[in-house]
Amino acid sequence: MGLVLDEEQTILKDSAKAFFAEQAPVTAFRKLRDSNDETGFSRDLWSAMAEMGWAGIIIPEEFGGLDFGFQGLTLVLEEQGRNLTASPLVSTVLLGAGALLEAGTEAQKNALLPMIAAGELLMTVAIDEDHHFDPANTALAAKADGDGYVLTGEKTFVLDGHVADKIIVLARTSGEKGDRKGLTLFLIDGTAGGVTRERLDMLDSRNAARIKLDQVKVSSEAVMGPIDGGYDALSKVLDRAMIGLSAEMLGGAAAVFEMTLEYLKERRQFGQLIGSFQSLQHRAADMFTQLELSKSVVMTAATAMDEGSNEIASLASLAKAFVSETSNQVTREGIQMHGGIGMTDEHDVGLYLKRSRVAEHTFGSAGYHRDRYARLNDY
Amino acid sequence: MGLVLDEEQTILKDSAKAFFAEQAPVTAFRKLRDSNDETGFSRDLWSAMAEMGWAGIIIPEEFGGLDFGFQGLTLVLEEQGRNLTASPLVSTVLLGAGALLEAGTEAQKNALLPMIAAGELLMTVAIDEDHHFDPANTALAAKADGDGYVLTGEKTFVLDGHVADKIIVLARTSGEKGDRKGLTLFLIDGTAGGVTRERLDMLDSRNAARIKLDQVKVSSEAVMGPIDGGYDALSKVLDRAMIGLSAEMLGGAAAVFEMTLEYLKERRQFGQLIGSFQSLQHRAADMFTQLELSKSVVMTAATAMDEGSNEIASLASLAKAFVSETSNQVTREGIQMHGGIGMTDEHDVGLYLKRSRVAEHTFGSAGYHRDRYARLNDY
Amino acid sequence: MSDLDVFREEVRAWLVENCPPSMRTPMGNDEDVVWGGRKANYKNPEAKLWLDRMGAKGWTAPTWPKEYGGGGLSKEEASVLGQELGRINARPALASFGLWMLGPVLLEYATDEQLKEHLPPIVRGEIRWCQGYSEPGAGSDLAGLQTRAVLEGDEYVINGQKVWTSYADKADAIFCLVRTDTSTKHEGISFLLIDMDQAGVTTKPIKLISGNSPFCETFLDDARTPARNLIGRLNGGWEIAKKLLQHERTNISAGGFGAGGRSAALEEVAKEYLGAEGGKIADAVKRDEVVRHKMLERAFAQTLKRMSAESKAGEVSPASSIIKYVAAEMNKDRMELLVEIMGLQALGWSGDYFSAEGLATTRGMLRSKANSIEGGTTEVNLNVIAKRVLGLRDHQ
Amino acid sequence: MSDLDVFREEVRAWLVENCPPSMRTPMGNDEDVVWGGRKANYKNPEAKLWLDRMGAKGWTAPTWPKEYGGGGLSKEEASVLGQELGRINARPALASFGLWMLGPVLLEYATDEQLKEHLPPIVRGEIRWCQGYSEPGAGSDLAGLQTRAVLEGDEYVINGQKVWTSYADKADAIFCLVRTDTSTKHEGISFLLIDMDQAGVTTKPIKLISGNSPFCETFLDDARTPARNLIGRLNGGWEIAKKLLQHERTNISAGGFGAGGRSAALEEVAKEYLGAEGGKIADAVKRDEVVRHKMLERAFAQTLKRMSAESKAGEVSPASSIIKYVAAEMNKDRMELLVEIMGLQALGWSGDYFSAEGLATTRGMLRSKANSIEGGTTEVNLNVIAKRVLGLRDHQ
Repeated sequence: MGLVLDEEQTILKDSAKAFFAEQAPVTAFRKLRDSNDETGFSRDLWSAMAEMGWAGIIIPEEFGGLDFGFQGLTLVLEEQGRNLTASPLVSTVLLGAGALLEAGTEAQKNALLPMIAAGELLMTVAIDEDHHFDPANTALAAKADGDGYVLTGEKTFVLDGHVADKIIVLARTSGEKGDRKGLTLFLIDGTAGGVTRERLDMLDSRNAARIKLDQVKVSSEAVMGPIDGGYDALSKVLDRAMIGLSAEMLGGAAAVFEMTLEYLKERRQFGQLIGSFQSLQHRAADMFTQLELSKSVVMTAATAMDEGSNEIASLASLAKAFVSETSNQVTREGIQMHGGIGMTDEHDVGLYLKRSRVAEHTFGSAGYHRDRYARLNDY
Repeated sequence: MGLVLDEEQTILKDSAKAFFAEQAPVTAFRKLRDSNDETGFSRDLWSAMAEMGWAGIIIPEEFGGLDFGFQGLTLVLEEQGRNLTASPLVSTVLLGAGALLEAGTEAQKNALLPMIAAGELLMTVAIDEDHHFDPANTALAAKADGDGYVLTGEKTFVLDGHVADKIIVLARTSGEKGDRKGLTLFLIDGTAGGVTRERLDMLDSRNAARIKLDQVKVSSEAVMGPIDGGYDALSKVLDRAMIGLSAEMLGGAAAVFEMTLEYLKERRQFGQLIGSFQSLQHRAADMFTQLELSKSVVMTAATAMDEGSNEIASLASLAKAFVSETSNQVTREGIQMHGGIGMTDEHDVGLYLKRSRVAEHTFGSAGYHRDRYARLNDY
Repeated sequence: MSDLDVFREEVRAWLVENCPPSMRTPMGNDEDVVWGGRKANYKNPEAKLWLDRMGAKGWTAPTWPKEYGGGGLSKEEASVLGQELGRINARPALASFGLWMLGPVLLEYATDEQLKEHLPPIVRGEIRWCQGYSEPGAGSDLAGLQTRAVLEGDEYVINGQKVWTSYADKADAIFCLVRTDTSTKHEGISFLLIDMDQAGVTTKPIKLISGNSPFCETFLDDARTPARNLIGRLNGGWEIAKKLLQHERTNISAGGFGAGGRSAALEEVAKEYLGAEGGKIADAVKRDEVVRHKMLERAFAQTLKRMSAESKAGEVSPASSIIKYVAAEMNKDRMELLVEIMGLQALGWSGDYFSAEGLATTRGMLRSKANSIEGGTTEVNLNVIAKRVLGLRDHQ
Repeated sequence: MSDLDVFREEVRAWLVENCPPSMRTPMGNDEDVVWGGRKANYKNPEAKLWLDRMGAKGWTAPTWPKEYGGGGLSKEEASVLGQELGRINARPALASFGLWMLGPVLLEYATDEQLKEHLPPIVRGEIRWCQGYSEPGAGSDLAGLQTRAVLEGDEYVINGQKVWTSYADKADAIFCLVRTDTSTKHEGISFLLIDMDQAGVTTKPIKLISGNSPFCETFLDDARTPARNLIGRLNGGWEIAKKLLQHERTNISAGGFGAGGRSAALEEVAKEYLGAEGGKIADAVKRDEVVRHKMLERAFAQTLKRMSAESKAGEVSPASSIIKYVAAEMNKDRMELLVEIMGLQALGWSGDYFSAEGLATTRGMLRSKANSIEGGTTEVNLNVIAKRVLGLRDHQ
């Protein structure tokens, strides 16, 4: 397949649509937000999602997964985005399982992948140290100590970082902040000695944490992938995350567009449906066009991932940059076309705008990805 | 004054409007273009403009000028732009007289300014050597030779360069291409030995020339302004040129907007005036808004020039960048809103688009001026 | 010495004497703004003192006639007063929709009796007014309003609902557009003043996406007001409304929009959050966006100045739509650009981790989305420019 | 070996034998395009040979039925043929509005007799067709056309004027929308085929701002055509017209637009004209614009692929408006960006000083302005998307 869903994928998409609409619609997220719940998502819901097979959707069958393919995961993420559902799908599956598949030792895979697939283990990767995404800007130090390492430093904007059972930490084993060489991935326990975690209260009310590591000791078995070669290993994990998050953003943008289109068809001003005003029609047509283009870039990137294309990195940056711009446009227009009602906390469109702004900056903004795309293509 | 015209200025503007409409409307420029006239403008018209006092409008009375002020010149330029009139106003007055006023010796001023004011002398400044404007990128060499200099190199895009009686050449007396230091201005005869000139056939059918200097000998009296300090002297001349050209572009953009607005009010499609379609209304309203803003930046910059403000450089770049973007937008929309008829050579809107593209790149594009503005303001 | 110079000396001397020290310091936040009114709560007693002194001179409304409590100053004198207040960085003694919106309209349409009743309390900050325009069913289509006012004896009885009434929960009275004739649209609207201290008027704050609640829903259930509180002609309210909207557009735009991050210069924020190389913002692409914005801001400021120089004193024109359109879109873009520049620091909702500047940017970005909706949407402003300025017509 | 593989072997062998060497080289310029027709002038005799051979096989129209001169291939076989032609970089044997536009419409609406008459000459490139749609008074409002056709005996007599007829001065025949009923708008239009080799048809090239004249005005003064050249139902032409417009939009967009600079990659041009530092385009701001454009081009190509995968074979849909809209605006932006990048080199009109690439960019930029006008304006395409795809309605 690829650009058109096959039968299995269509069934998956339909069941995801039904699942989220029933069990995790926007009202559920709103309730979660208003409850100021520290966990930041529903563990029951996550169990249900795992039962659907989604926690293990990209995990090979030998590790207890569904091995359905990456495209399948993007379909679930799109529906999740459409409903603003808070879940550890990005942190645990895209990042955690992704990193294990990409760089995990057999022992690590055997131990953790089945638990992820069963919905029993929450994972994440800790990358950012600054207010802009750039993995090379890692300073958190991992010093060799006997046959292990001691990690000291601080990470921020770690998705689900305060609840993750295992955290993969990008640390500097050599070189200096800014170097792509000299980075290594370490797998640590979320509750290891020396780890302090603090949930950040983000604009989108989703989970992100600040994590301090103070002399955290790990054995050499905690190393994932090549020593000093963590940047490249992580890049492949991040490609997956960028595409997956783009799918989530696409779902959110599509939802905003649909609710806006509905509003254009029911709201009257000056004795006319506002959707009959040509300037709004043209802007709606342009939004739809951008969404169609966005859909193509997400599907193409997801397919390339499943096919092991050597263009994945480019396609991932294309997807993240393009969908970010579309999401920004659609959420902006969504508010404007709703007028005053869209400005109220009571209306959902604002929730989507908030999620969009945070997602745009997660794993690199549109500007970051345009630069990356050009670099990858030698200009 | 400043942001509102005083009585004298209003009279000047009205007489310029009447003059160009009668003596040099677009049809005159079209005829000139179609005749493939090598001179590229009408000498009779230039004499008439000189009689109106415009050749000497910024020249002090002691040198035979009108000393009306720079704002007055921008009003004439705006009307010239409105009618696409080809004249040496930019080359001879903005650049030539501007450079003499800024950096000329008393002898040079005494000799040349009265001739300019009388419309008897054509001048220009030769700056560009490359396809992008950047005076620092000057390589044309001026080597000391006895008590004079020998100039060798090539200039391009010299406005009215093939007909100018005197050419002020930006040459390198020390340093290397790219350095701002080490540049000097030299005044040479257009017909001096070793000078070869070739008119370029430009998109806008206006005058620009390629000039080769092969061992052109000049005396030390040919030097204008400080040796090695020509960049700063020229920058002040260019500020004037940028503001003046912005005024011309503003006039052109205003003309396109007006003809487009007329068309919106007379052309029918689907049984309606096309100007009654809301999407075109909104785009027209935005164009009008950008024109209003453009008018403000041009008037503010021109006023600052007359007042000797220390912000002239910033205001000049603001004007050039802002009006370029507006002109680009308005000419693009002008063609689109005219539909097929706007694509024909017979219709005037295409002539304005062509002039706009060339003017946008003359004395630096919008991008160049945004960079310059930021530099001037330390960021 | 000219009369103006004499006046300047007098003002200067008076200010030395009367402007309290704490009133010459920059305002810390929105809470330092003095709105006056019956429910006013002055944390800083000097704020009250400053208001009382300025109010007594009539200098909160410097050009209003003295007989109505104003300062009775000429335009030139008022300008001198403004300069002298600016010279000592004096805080505004009073922020007030009564001063900005209602007063100018009353001066144009009200009777002498009405002026004597209503202007002096506005000048002295004794009453806080809010504006009852929009209704749930009528947003941009203001004239579609349904709130009914019926004359019973010498009172109007009003029923209906207003929405987007700024600070209605803190106001003492509301100036309202009401329907007094249902058989026609624009010609069936009147302009009424209504005291809010009655059972028939209730308010409910609206929580915005920014988390703040500057606006309310206002419910009018058999609310009553004396018939003498009709301003202008019965069914002549639409003309007044249009004037008021122009005042509103000009005021909103000139005053700058909403909250957040206006103080720090964009380019300095960019240098701090994106780094600087050789004095330049390190990210060349963002730097270009910053320049674009700075240029637009400057062009806008120059245009405000030019339009003010061109206009007759006190006149408002369709140009207000141009101003409002640009100001709204510009501020929205500025806030989005700031978020882009600050990244994670401008994506927080609360908490110590985020800088105050970052949080203000986040909230400010959200608040700014209303700029192109409140006081006339961008779409309505573009319609006004197209039709009233450019003379384009509707489908026939 | 599957049937398709066998077919591939056959095609490959045939091509080795029959595709002349010069037809395997890249085309130099527009003059190398073979349009066929009675007036064709083959500078390169191998071009004629190549057309004759392909025409005889019916492979200029690979999927058309054999009985009408086509190749009679299945969709899969046609795809194999296309791949093999691409593999040897074969030039298209024939460019033709007959193949792209008229043929598909005839196959849907014409009688067997009409198909037998008209399709074979198209396949063999013996006739060159042009399209008579737009009229001076009716641009986007195509259905407002006024050209009248009146039946006299067994002939239609046509009077009126068409405009924007591509290459009408080089065409042999024109397929035309004409008015056969003046009492109604859309339902009074018919689709007629008219031979242009008659006194009643004259053409006049239109000079464009780019200096080229790809379009003509076409005057019909008592032009005549046999009644059997009516395609489809009398007064049923509007349905055909809409189909044709979709074909046109898809063809225009998929084929890329106009002339100029398409060959060189944008990023390479940028490196050359703006300089490169460490392999990057030296101007970071322009580099960002280049990436934006490259990303859009790629997203567009992926979308074409996706839509083609989604659609039933040969079907055209309102999606053609999306494609046309994006393709047109994208190409215009590309050309403006190229001019920005090349600066002075792309501001020349003629002469040795300017590179061929530069001059092609200048002309191409000018030509590109028509992209959002020809074959349905951007405004009309946005209308179609809003109404037919999104279901938004007109004012009621």
